[in-house]
Amino acid sequence: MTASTDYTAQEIIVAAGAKVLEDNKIVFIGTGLPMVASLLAKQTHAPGLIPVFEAGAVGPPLNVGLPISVGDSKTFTGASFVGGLNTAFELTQRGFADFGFISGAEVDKYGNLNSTMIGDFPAGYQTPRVRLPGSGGASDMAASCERTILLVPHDKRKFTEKLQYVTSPGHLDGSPGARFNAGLQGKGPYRLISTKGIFDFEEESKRMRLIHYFPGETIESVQAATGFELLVAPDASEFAPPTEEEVRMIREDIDPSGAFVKRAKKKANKSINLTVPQM
Amino acid sequence: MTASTDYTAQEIIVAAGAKVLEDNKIVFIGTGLPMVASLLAKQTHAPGLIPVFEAGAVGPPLNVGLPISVGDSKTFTGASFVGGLNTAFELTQRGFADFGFISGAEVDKYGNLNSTMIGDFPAGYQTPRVRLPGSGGASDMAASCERTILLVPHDKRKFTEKLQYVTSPGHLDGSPGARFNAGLQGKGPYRLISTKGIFDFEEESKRMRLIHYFPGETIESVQAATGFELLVAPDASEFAPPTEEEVRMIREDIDPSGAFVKRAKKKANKSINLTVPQM
Amino acid sequence: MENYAEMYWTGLSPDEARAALVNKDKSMKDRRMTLKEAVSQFIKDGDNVGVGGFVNIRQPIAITHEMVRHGFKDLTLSWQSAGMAPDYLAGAMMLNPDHFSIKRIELAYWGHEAFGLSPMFRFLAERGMLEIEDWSNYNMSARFKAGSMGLPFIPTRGPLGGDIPSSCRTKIIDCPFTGRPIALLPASNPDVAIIHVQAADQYGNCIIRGTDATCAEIAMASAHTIVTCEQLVSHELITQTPKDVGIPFVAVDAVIEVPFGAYPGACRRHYYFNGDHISAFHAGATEMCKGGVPDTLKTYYDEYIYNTKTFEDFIAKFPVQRLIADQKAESFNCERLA
Amino acid sequence: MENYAEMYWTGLSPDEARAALVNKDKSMKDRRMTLKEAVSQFIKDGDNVGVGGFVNIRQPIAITHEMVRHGFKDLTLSWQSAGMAPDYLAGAMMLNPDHFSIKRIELAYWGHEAFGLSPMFRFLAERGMLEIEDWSNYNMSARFKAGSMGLPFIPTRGPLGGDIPSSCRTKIIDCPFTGRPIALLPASNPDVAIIHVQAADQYGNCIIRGTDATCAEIAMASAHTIVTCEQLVSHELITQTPKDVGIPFVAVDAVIEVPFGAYPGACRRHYYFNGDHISAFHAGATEMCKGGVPDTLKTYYDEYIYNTKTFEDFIAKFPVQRLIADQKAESFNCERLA
Repeated sequence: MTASTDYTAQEIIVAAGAKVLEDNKIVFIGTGLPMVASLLAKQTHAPGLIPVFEAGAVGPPLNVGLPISVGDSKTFTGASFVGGLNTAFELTQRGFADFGFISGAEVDKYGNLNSTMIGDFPAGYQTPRVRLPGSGGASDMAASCERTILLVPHDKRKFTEKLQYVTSPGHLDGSPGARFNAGLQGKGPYRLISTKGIFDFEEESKRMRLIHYFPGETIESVQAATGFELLVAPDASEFAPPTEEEVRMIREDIDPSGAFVKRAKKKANKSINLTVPQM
Repeated sequence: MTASTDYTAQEIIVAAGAKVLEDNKIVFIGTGLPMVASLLAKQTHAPGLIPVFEAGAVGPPLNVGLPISVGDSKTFTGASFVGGLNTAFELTQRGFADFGFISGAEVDKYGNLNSTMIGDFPAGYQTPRVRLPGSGGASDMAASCERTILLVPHDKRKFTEKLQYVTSPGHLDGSPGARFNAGLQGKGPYRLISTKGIFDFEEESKRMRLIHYFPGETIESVQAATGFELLVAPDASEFAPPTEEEVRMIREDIDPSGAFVKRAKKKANKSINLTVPQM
Repeated sequence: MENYAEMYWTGLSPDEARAALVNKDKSMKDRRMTLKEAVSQFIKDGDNVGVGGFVNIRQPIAITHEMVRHGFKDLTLSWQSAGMAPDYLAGAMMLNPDHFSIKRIELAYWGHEAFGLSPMFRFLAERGMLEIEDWSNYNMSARFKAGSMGLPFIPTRGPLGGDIPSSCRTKIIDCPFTGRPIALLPASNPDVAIIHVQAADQYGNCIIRGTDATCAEIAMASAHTIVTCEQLVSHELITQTPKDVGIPFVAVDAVIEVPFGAYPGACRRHYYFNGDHISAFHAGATEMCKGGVPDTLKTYYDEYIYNTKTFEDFIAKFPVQRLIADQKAESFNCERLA
Repeated sequence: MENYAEMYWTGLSPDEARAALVNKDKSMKDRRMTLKEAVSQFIKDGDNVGVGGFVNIRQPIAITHEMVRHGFKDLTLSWQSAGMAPDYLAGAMMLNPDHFSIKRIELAYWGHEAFGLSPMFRFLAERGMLEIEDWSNYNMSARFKAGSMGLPFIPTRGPLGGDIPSSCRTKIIDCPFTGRPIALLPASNPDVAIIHVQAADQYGNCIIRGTDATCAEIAMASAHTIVTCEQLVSHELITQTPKDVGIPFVAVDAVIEVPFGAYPGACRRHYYFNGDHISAFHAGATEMCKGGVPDTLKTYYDEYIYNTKTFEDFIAKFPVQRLIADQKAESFNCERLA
């Protein structure tokens, strides 16, 4: 279990995402790095992890390789159940998904996500400065999975006090019972993984709280890159880097073509744009 | 095409029901004699008739014999589509069923049907004098098929001014737009076939109107057996008895075991209870 | 629109149904057990039991026999159209309501189509021994569907215009988009679903042939699901054709292989109806309906249910020729090479 | 609850959608025709077009090429998540809005997952050239489902709590049964559905492999449906396994056999993605996004669409080795004997 000294920002995110997942639980997997992280979890500590994809696959073994789309043929081979989008979201709305694993372009301190538009909402809705792909299934997973795991690239403008558009509801305004009162199901954001660390949401205030910073970061450097005041867990600690074996598995076994985990000679946090391949 | 002189009341009903059905139309078939009539139509003038059954079969050729249940294996063999109850009723609600073919124990002059209870409703709802099987899919067909064909055994108490319970809505109170205003779809009752004749529903008043009386009946005898005032079409006429070939087909080809069309030596209108096998 | 405070739920409320699933072990684990274990572990007095199948097709007959042997009090039974499954439970109540009792039924139809009315239903209903809530086939199917979707209600056109809305918990509103009336049906989330299918693997993935009826919806809506199957097959075989899976393992709690588990009803690809036995079973209840004594019905229950320990014993009481004839009749309906 | 008078429908209103089906020939007739006939017969300017598939899986690419050649004005496009199908239509609009124009889109996602953003979407959206109505995948799927069920709306939890309800026609009500908020989504009933499937018979019975996406719902909701299929097969073959039929003939108006009809996207059992071609197609639009000239995009359209008469000609432009490689890649995903 030698710690790797040669991993990329995407690779530590994948390793962190995998560790958050629990064996024998059902995870509704969004597109992009969540697929890579789920496969890593399944091939390490969580062989009984049950993937669900929004295009309709339930429980595939994922033994024909990493899907590059959540509707990919690779998600259907060997699955226990194959339907369409309505069946996948209906079973999630019913309560079958223990985790939802999604990403966004922008996040606020309550774990609400934006993946719709950069610009002025509502006035500039029809003429966004940057038009993102839109919710896809993310807002549905956020509304109905029991707990959600969020992936957001860390950047002061993207970890923001006020979102330009709330695509996927998190803890809303953080008030007690906010999700229940809004008609949502599930406990909401459980963990957030960024390019700088891992966060939970403090029980009372529902505010984002740093629990692990990645190697090379400090509590201060993470706060400095965050556009709102972060809470910090009393026992916040450095996250162990991925092991050499984990990095090898990601590069050789799971994503050998670099569909989602880009090949890089060195760590290069800043140039990674997580929003492109995600839904 | 020799007219039969040896047919039962059920057999003329079946022949009449078949004649009402049109080729190349979709008919949602309730249990009992509607199944026999639809098969006779399909084997005579309406080979392109498309049966739908509430248990989920769409378009079966019915070439392995008469189903004795609307969920019967015989309805699925060779079908174009096989689902469950929700899919069958959803496509009916959408507008795919040109005809619904149902039966009831009691009818009023607007073609509303009762197949739920004989007794005092609502006071005696939980202690009916006679408890019938209940709606089954009849009320859904009545609510959503484009036109309905009704089968009711003719009896003064069963052709009644006021139903004890309205299971399946017909023309409601007959007022203009009554069905539309109640949220229902389709044009409602189109034909009623009884043990005494065939009726339509007059365009303006939506009241039951005699168009054909069966051999052996007269306008007067039908009215005398009816508990409300019947309208009579200006050209009301005697219905031609089934042909010998039709009777042979019913007895030998379609229902050889007498699952729904009981064997009788002679005509015996009075003893036939159509309500037993129907839904 | 009426006040929601008037509402009551049978089985689980939508929020309770959600909580039940969240707290459930949904892992891919071996769910095989005996029928006796399943019935005693997952059904309890007062439960709302969702009954699978349709009329006498693929009804969970073996499960109802075991329920009768076990004895339950104050059950609510929910289904769309049913025949022999509730008949077996109701007949037990007719003989000894202290051992077995049904408090309430939510249904569209209780009868037998070509095989006649249900004398059990008539007996209990006409004596006021049951709370009845009438719906239609689509209504009950849609209520299970709403439950399986995690929704508190679903809209339909079905119950509009007649007396069904006056005898059930439907609420009719003006559609906020069109202004026309539309019915909202409250979800049904039974405590337990009882389902018979053609094939299942050990995890609970089920293959259904012929009508799906409302089995997937009932299983997904319920807090627990007991499945009997004609054939227990390997997971590898099932996942060769995952689109054939009608109910996924996540919705299932117990899997039991019970050949002829829907007999004397029919099961596509396996056997056609045994109408003679249906009639024989009804004879005793018909006598009681007409004011007669329970002796005939009691004899039936003693011979076919109480004095048999398992459903295999029940099936063994039929002449082999009859079982083979009913299998042959079905193989005519869907001819295929073995 | 808001006033329903504020409501507007794109495509058909629920009552219009009902009337369209009632008046349609739903008989079991031969529905084969050419793609050109189907597009000119069933699509017209101003229509709401429901787009099948999911992202780049089983998208109706051949149909969109024919639509581009034909030219349409002021279309509304509706889908859940899409990639290349709307890209082809949008690219035509970028080059010549007098020949082809999209007025409005109702969607959850327009992009390409691993293959990046849609430069066509960015171009049109950021210049305000489209009316946009954002929903989620479940929202759009449920809207088609409501349309396919003949309902004016369907409840979901999906859009609650965020800004989606402020940018679309959702109405949030207090559930009349539980008192908690619930969203009501208006049905979507497109004028025409464009769908690609693995196999169909001449009547329009369709077999779909892998994800059903929302194709059945879109087809059943729409007034007309154009289906392209990889394989046109006999009715006898289809009805040997009727449970494989995902869309019944009653919902279909035109059937056209078009091998590779979803290419360069993927189609289960037939071919995997050609990501290189997706990128090559995007290059010209990306240039225009950055303020460049339309030359590269125009060259693509001329070569691959306008100068080809049929989709067969488009496919013939790919190196055979590449087509075979993409077939082989897919055969690895779902290995089976030929």
